[in-house]
Amino acid sequence: MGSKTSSLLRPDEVQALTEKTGFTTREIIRLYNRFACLDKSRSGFLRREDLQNIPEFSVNPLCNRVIEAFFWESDEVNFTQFATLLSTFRPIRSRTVKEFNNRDGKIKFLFRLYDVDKDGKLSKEDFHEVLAGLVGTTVQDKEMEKVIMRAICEAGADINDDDEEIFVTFEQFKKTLNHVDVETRLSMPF
Amino acid sequence: MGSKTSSLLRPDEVQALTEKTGFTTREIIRLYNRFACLDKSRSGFLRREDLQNIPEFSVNPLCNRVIEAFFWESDEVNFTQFATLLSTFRPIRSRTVKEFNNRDGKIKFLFRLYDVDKDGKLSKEDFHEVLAGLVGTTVQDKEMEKVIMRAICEAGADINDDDEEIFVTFEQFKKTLNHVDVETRLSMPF
Amino acid sequence: EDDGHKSSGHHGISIVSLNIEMVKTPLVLVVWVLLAVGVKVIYHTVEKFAKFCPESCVLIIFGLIAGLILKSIAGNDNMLISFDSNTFFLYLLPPIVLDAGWCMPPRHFFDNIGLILSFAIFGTLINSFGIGLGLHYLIKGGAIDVTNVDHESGLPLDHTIDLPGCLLFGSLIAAVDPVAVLAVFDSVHVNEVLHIVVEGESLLNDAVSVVLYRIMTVVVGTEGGLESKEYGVGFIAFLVISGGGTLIGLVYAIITSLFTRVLTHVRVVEPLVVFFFAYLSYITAELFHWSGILAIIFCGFGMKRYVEENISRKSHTTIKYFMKMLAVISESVIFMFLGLAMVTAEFDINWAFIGWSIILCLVIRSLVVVVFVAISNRFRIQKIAKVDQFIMVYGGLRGAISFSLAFILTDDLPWKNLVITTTYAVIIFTVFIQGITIGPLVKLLHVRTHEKKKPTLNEEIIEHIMAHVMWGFEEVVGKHGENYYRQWFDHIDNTYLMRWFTNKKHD
Amino acid sequence: EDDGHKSSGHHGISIVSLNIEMVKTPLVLVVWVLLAVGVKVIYHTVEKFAKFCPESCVLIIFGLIAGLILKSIAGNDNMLISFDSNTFFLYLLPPIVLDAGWCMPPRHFFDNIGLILSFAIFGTLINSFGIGLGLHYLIKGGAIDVTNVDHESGLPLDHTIDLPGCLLFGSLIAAVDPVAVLAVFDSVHVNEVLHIVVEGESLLNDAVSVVLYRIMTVVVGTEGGLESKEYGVGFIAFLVISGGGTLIGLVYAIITSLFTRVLTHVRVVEPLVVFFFAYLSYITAELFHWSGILAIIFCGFGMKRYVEENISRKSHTTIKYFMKMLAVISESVIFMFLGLAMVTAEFDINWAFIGWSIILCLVIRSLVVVVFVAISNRFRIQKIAKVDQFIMVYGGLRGAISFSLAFILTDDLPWKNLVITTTYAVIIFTVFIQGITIGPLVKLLHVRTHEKKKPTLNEEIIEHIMAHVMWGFEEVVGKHGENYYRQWFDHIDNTYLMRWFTNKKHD
Repeated sequence: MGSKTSSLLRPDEVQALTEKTGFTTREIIRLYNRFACLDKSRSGFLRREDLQNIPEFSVNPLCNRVIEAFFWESDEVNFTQFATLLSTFRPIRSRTVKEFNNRDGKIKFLFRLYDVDKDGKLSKEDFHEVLAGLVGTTVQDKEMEKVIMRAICEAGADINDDDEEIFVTFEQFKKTLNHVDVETRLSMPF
Repeated sequence: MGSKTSSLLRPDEVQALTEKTGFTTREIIRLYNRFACLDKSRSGFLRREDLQNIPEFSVNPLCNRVIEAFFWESDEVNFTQFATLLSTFRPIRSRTVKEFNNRDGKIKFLFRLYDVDKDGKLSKEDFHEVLAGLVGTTVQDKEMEKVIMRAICEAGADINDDDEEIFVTFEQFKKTLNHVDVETRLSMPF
Repeated sequence: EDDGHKSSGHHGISIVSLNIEMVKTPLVLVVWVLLAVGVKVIYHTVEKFAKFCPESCVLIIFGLIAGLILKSIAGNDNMLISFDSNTFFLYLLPPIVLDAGWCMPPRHFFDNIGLILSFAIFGTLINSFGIGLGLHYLIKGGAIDVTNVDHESGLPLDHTIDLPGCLLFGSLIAAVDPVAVLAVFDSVHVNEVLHIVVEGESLLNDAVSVVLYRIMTVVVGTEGGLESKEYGVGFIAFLVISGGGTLIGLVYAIITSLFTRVLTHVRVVEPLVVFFFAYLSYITAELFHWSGILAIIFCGFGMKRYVEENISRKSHTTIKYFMKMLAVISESVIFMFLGLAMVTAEFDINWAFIGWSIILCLVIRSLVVVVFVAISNRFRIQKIAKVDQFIMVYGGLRGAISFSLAFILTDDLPWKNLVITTTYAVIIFTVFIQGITIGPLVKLLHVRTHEKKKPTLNEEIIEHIMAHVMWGFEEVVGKHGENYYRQWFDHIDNTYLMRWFTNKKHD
Repeated sequence: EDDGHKSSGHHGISIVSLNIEMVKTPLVLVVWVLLAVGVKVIYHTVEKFAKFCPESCVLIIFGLIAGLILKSIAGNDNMLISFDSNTFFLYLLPPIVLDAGWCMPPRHFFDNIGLILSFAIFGTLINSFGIGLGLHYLIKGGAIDVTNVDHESGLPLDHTIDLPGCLLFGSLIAAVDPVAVLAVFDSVHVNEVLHIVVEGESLLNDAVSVVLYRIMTVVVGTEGGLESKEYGVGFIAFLVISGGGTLIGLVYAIITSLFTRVLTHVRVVEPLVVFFFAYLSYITAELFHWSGILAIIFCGFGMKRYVEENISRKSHTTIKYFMKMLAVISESVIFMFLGLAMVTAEFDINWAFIGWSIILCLVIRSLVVVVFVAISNRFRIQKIAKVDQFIMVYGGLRGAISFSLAFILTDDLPWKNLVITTTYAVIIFTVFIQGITIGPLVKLLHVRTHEKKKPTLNEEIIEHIMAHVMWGFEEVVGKHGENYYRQWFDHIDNTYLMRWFTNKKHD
């Protein structure tokens, strides 16, 4: 569909999206209405400002990472991109497994969420960025540093002498999730 | 008195000893009888073998260190040396303070007891020698090593990179005894 | 005051004499408890036992044997072998329920609260009426012969069990027993959802079963049955009993939190404050005839988070271990007394009645589970599997609460012994047959089990992140799912409740 | 069974009704204990209090106020305000004594055992007879006027307190009270010797005071006094009561050690086993009229070392903290009840009798302390100083045991109220005047105090080395001192007892 999207969804577009994402037609229409509602400027694209206006985001410490997730590829997202990202969170059913809608897809999403600087590995800074929002201002920097180092070591990062060069790779990250029920926890009803 | 001692104690010898050690005449005579009783060879000197025959020493893990204490200066002790060492353990009374019969004297004795190789400082080997007897064979070498290292560090030894060179000086040793009631514990009735 | 301590005087100075009157009460108590502990120890030490038979069965059998021995020595009137339902409700039940409430994981509880409440409320109702009506129609249809025969003359008596009697029996046998369920489910490590649903049901059905039981005792007592108005009263009674109990529990939870907040100078009494306020919630609720079980569950459940922040680490260990210990001991003593009480009970065995009761218990519970789980599964991301449903049915054990309720029926009911006997039979069947086979069945059916292990640091972090992120996406999509409510609760909890009820921020 | 749980039926379905009969006992208990805890918390939170007045005084005053309020509301017959000496001896005293025994440092106890036993046995005897005879001769000499006047007619009654009465009073007032002593000495941190001597005396004088009290009740009951044969019986009774109690304690200590040795599979019940076996030792001893206090002290004291090796670290923490907590709570409740009981007591105040009693208590105790310590000092390396002796005299507090003994005297004794009143007065005097001033006096007189701190590793090592070395030198010199016996005991303990009673070597 490229970069041009009409303000109304055509049936063939719906069909294509259903195939790509695994959403049902009804879910696609529901999502499209929500997309249109968020798209204040009616341009067919969402920008960061559009999402920042969602009221409950004020108390969600990770709202920035959630918003960024939409703009990993470009600074504007059209409905296809919007729906594709969200399809990551469809509950996993054996009959409708799709590209992102599996354990690996969900883990990959989580990894990218951690990977603030998008360099394909999780450095201390990445951890810090994600955790800082989570714990708020009550924890001191020094303790924070300790927690991060413990988390990184636990994940099995190679410890060099140089403190700055420590990072967690995707494979290591995946391993730490071995006992986490990512399938259920990263699923929601649409 | 020198190196020659008659088998019976002369009044002037008793007098001299009383002055030197602070023992009463009765105590000196009691000690002398004991000395004569231990001195199986009737030579006027005690040797290591004489002391090793004391029956209860078989269950005392530190009997060797106790015996050695008598032979720090020479391989034979006469009665004067015998009484002088024992005077360290007289209860401390203000009116009869003598050379060894004070807190410092008692601590110095303890230090020499630790100092197996007599080099004036307590090395790991010294600690090992003393502790090995105390704990018996139930504790493994590795744990023992740990306990010794903890004890030495606690005493405030200077930690170098070289593990072998760690030792505790007399001053440091004295400091660890600051809260120990050495006066009472290292005293006994004569 | 003559039997008082040390005043054996007035008869010369006695050197050897017994003082049995004074020390009897604590002596009996201590000896029974130590006997239960002894049985426990032997059970766990001899490995063969543990494979065959759950502990509860062994304790019941031991109680039975001890009872028989005591009876042969001291006769029937011996106070040592009487079952006292006051002791049961006032002293043995509270520690078990408190421990269950204290240890209940809030996450899983709130995630499954819908299913838990439907089982506890509607499930218990349906079971109760289903069993009662089923037995009544089976009697009417002739499948069960309940003609009561006088043992001496051999003539039939005029009173047999009628419809209210059947319903009363249904009301007391319907409720799944928390003590029995906790005893069994703590040893088979099924997955959290299954565990919390069965455990939660067994804990929260108290209010329903109390109300049903009370209504039925009224119906049985008054000739002619209930007026329709009474059903309304019954419904209000349910609301008051459950709401009142829960409210008292939460109020005491708040009081305890606030009290422990100021306890910093007298750390030594912290465990006592927690135990006694929790217990006070139970007896306060019972004082008003409200549900003490709900009160103490919600007291323990509600205060845990805040109390833990306020008290010292040592007190925390003490509370945790002592609470678990009290619960374990009470449980053992209850099962032992169940066996013991068998000795004194007068049995009126009617095999048809017993058999049909057990069948109805299983069949109606199966129906309820299948229907309710099917409805719940429509809203669930992680569906409840068929084998899990089977274990839910199978884990519906009956226990000492049913027995106590049967036991305190008035003696003038001609079918009292029939009810007691059948209740006993159902309990024995569920505890022995179901209790013994549930472990092997869980393995055989490959029920998803759950090993308890401490989450790693990364797992903990990721759990938090996933919760927040999903909340965020729910916002984007415009749907309020469970993440939404959970996060709002966490937010309120962290912003207000933690500040009011704990002293952590003031450091 | 009509007042049983949930059976409020037969009168319609009640929504609001009270169930006070059933929950009364636990409710009263829980409320009183929480009140005592509340007073404790306020006491420790308000710093001004703690400076002026020991906790025991505050609790007595609170009990008195609460009693007065309850009396004005509910009258004299209210069960809430009656002092029950059975409760005191059966439930409140054992936890305190167990904690004292469990925490008693064996080193210091055995080092000072001679002095402790002389105080506990001969000191108590001398005090008892001294006070009794002293009062008798003071009455005879006219210093005290004990003519009992009938309150209505104003005429003198024929029965005044006679010699046996005086001796009975002496026997119950002579013994130093462990509860009061522990309460005071735990807050003033005097040196270990002073602490263990006063505490040990207060704990071990039980057997003597029981025997004396019993003999005196017999003398009072029989006209004409004792035959000389009875004194022999009294002596044997003392041996049986103290020996039997100690033996039972040690036997239970061994049983508990062996039991915890095999508990490895049921760790959760460890604390209970320890508490219940200790308590069982108390009630078993009381069953035979032997000294329960000695039994539970030696049970706790004897088992501690071996039980600690057998149980898990968490159980150990739980036991330690729960035991301390029970002791603290019992202590608070006892003092509160002392104040409470004041409301219902009938007083017969005789100021001369009270004054002379207090004076005799102090004077005779002073003499005993000075003489005994002088003898003991001849054998001591570290002498007991004059100020320490003063604190030994001054710390001889009387308490709830004396009161309970006075309380259970038979009502037909005409001077019962005189004895109760005077006992009260002596307790109040010692607890308030001596208890309040002892802290400041300890500071003022520069009594050697003791800060509790964990010894460092080196200190621990050196303690061991010094003990072994001094033992060695004692051998060389040919004298068997305390090091000799201590090392032999350690040797036997390590070689045999530890192997029999613990599972440590089998790992």
